[in-house]
Amino acid sequence: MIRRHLPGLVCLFFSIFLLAQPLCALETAPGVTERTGERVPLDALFTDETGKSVALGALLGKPAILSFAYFSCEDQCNTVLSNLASSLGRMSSAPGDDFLVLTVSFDDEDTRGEAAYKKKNYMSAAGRPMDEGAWKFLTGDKTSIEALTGAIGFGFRKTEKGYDHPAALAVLSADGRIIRYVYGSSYLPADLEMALMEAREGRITASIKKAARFCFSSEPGGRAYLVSVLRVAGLSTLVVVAGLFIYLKGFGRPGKKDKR
Amino acid sequence: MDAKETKERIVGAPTLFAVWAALLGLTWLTVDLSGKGMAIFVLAAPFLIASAKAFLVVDYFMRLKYEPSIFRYIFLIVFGTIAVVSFLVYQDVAYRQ
Amino acid sequence: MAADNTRGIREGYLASEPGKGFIASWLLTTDHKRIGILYLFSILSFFLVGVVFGLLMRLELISRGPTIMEAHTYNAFFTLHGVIMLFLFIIPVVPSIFGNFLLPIMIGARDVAFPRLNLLSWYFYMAGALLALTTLIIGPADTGWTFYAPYSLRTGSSVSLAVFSVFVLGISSILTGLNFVVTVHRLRAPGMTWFRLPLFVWSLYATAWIQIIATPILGVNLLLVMAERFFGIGVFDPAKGGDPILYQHLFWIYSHPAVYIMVLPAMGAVSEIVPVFARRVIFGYKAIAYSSIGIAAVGSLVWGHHMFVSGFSYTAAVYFSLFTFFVAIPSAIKVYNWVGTLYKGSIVMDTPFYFVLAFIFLFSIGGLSGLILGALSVNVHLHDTYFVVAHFHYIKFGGAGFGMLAALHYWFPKISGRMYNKRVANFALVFLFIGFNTLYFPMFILGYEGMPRRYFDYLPQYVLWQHVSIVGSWILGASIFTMIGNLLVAAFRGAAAPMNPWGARTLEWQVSSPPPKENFETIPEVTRGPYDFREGA
Amino acid sequence: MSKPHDISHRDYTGAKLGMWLFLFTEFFLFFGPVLLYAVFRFRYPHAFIDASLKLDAGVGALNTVILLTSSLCMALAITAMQRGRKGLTLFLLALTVTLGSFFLVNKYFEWGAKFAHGLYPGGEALAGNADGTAIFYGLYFFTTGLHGLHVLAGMAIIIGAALMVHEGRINSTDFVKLENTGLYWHLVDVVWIFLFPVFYLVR
Repeated sequence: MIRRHLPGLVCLFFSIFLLAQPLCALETAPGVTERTGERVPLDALFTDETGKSVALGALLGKPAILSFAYFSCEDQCNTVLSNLASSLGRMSSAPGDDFLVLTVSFDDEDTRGEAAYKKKNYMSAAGRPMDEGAWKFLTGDKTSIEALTGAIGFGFRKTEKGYDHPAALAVLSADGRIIRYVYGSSYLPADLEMALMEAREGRITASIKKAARFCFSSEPGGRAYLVSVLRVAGLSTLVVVAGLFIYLKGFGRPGKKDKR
Repeated sequence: MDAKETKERIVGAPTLFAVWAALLGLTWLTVDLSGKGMAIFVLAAPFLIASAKAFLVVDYFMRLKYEPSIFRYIFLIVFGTIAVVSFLVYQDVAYRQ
Repeated sequence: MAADNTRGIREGYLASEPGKGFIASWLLTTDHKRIGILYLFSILSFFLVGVVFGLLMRLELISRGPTIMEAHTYNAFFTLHGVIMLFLFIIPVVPSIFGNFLLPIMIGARDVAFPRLNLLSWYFYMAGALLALTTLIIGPADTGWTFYAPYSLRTGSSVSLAVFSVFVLGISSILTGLNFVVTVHRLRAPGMTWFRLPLFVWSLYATAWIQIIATPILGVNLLLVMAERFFGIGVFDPAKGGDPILYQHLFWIYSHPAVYIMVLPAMGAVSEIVPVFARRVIFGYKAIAYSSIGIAAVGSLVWGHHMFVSGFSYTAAVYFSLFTFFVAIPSAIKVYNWVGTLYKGSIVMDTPFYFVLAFIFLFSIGGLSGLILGALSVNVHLHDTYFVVAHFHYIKFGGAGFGMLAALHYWFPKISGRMYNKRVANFALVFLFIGFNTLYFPMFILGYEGMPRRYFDYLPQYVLWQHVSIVGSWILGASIFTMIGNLLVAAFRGAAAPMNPWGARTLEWQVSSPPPKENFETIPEVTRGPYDFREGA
Repeated sequence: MSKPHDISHRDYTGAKLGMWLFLFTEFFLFFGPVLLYAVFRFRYPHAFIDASLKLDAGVGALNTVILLTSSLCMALAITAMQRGRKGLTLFLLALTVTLGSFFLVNKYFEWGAKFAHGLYPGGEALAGNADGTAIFYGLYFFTTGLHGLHVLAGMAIIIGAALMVHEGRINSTDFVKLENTGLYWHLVDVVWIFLFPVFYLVR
């Protein structure tokens, strides 16, 4: 009886998985909800690092790399920005001429003074000459921040110590459409180059989903210790491998002992 | 070889009832103690009692006591793995804060 | 021993089982050899599907911009290529095919400990495999084979089904592992002591333990992802106070040891082939046996090194680096013992041995590139570039894949009772080797120059090496199909193989080819080690 | 064809070794959520204690007693089978299943009460909650739900074994299937022995 109906039951059981869709689609969660192909709010007003108030639409006009940060962040935002700066330095197309970089603070208490300070640091970190207009550091009020982060699908949350937020860039076309996202806190120059090429052609593509990378405000800074441990481990492995090789070559002669 | 092993040891009903009574006693003890005493005790006591209960069930109801020693070694491997894995995950979680 | 090669192929296990039709005698069999054949055909079919996906992904890159597919199709293709190649091919291939076929014969048993459970695990494997392929039809997952939270929690594509299929495959893997452990413990022939076990059995035994211990953790992790998607329980969802890094812990607790599930049995097969063609006792038998166990034990504790970049504590990273260093030791022991065996052996060159040489060469490149990745990636950005892709293809395909092909060419005469055309096999191997290096070596260069992985498009400066790599993929594809075609022809039309074509000393070569239904007329009494090549032994 | 190393259906030790290995994979299955519980309890101690206080330890204790008693019945059933007392075995197995169903009924009411208060994943009392309470209930429902499924599976297996006892396929000389059934049921019990303090008592 049961045996006869078993295939049917099994099919029924599996069909649950076909029908079910995720129930949780929370917009305010730290994480990125992709809105590829949609347009960012061009009329949202931000203040640039010189204190000038500008609409987002007036800033664009070229493809742009958009990154989010908050300026009191002590660890991961700095990693994101300095990695972005070093990638900009190694790219073949020129920031300013071929594309723009926008860094928007999502903390409405950040000021243009902090923005100017950050700008000075990271522009010099890029290690290549760039005009003043190539990389903008923007601050804004709550409504414009929420309009922009909402349009991008960038979810963040305030905590006691700062903000929890994802590490990701968005690449925009000249007319403000979202071309795709680049995830993570370090970026391959070639990856940015390709995304910008797609932005120039106005070709909307799929993003590469990578390991979740979050910036939790509670994280400790600095991983120099870890890096050195890794290096020591790698080098010792090499030394041991070389040592074993020399040992076997010089003294091993295993054939003599066992082969009678 | 097989003939010997099929002659299984029979665990008598009195033994089983005694184990059952001990288990009920420990259950009463753990409920009674819950939330009392020092913080470390609140965490440790229920788990120690639970381990004691688990060993009673495993040894007598599941007859591990009467099986060949290989079963015990496997048991140790499994709980050793659980301990080490917990320790390593803890190394991440505890120091991330 | 009474068995000899005059017993025809029709009298071996391949003959229909009495009272059953042809189909029932295969699909309802409990004979470990027939189940091995079921796995052989199903796994190789999925392998070819995976190869075709790989070739199409390469073909897409023949010109810049979308050529034959769009970006999201490409994303779906690499997810499926990864899932098929890892979960359907490289994890089960050696234990399920060769382990099933050979383990009982090698230890002198008539079958595994639980023959019906063995058949059931094949059905679980097929169910999981078909579910995974179903995701292709109903809208493939685009998360990559790791299903990392929180993407896998939110994305609308058929992640639930893909995750469930991996869960089912996990059950199959657990049941096979459990069966092997009990078989090795309980069914060894009289005189088959632990240290007379062939090294292949040792490696299968170690692998089986990893399968039993690590797979359930993946299982519960996948159950948690499903619960998260259906009910939103919140443990991996940062919006509810959960922690996606814990997903990565539970995922890599399984998936790093899974790398050893892939490589250990292939190493075991190599340890079997090397002494046979060197005609001498393997150098350091106990060292190899213990190193299998060592890899299994230490390899289970190094999962954290996949997570160094995902924001986890550096106190933990210190432990994991330390263990990563330790796990290199048993692997190195194996390689040196193989070389030690070959040294001063009287080597007989023959097809399986050529495969072993290719294995050792490619696996060494894979290992060395891993060290480079560890030591350099801090200065040069190699993470998420083609360098990583090249590295793991050298390890998984060049290592485990070539090990499997070596095993296939070594045991083929025993399994089918016929001999393949060695000239065609050697020819295919040479081209496979050339194609492999033409395909993957340029990826090291591309990766060093910064080409990001997993992308369907590339910049003009990469054209040259991309094209070299694509040509390599055609050579590789053609030689794989030639190789498998050669074996298929041999399986039906090849000349009858002798009982022991390679002059090996392990038990499976002491029965007829193909083996009789219950393996042995009388259970043999074992009186010597598995690699005793002395005259008259 | 009975030779010393034939694939014997009498290799009791082998059969039980296989069963034990399977049980260990089940332990690992439950180890996952318990590990997550430990991590999150460490991270959100106050929320976890508060949430735990809302669970009724009395109901949990009652369920513990029910499962322990059913385990006793199962163990007694094996002893009875070894002594060849078929009727008693069947009676004890029936008692085991009945106690198992009591456990589930109890669990049903307990879950129902939580649902009534909106304390379930996605429920109104937990909506937008990120201080750890939602995680506690998420883990609570996941783990006890998984355990409940095991209870259900265990009951089905015991009924199957009882049918085999009735037909005589399990008898006083060949009862390893009943022993393995028992092992599975005791596993369900052992898992609960740990889950009970984890969710109800560690405050």
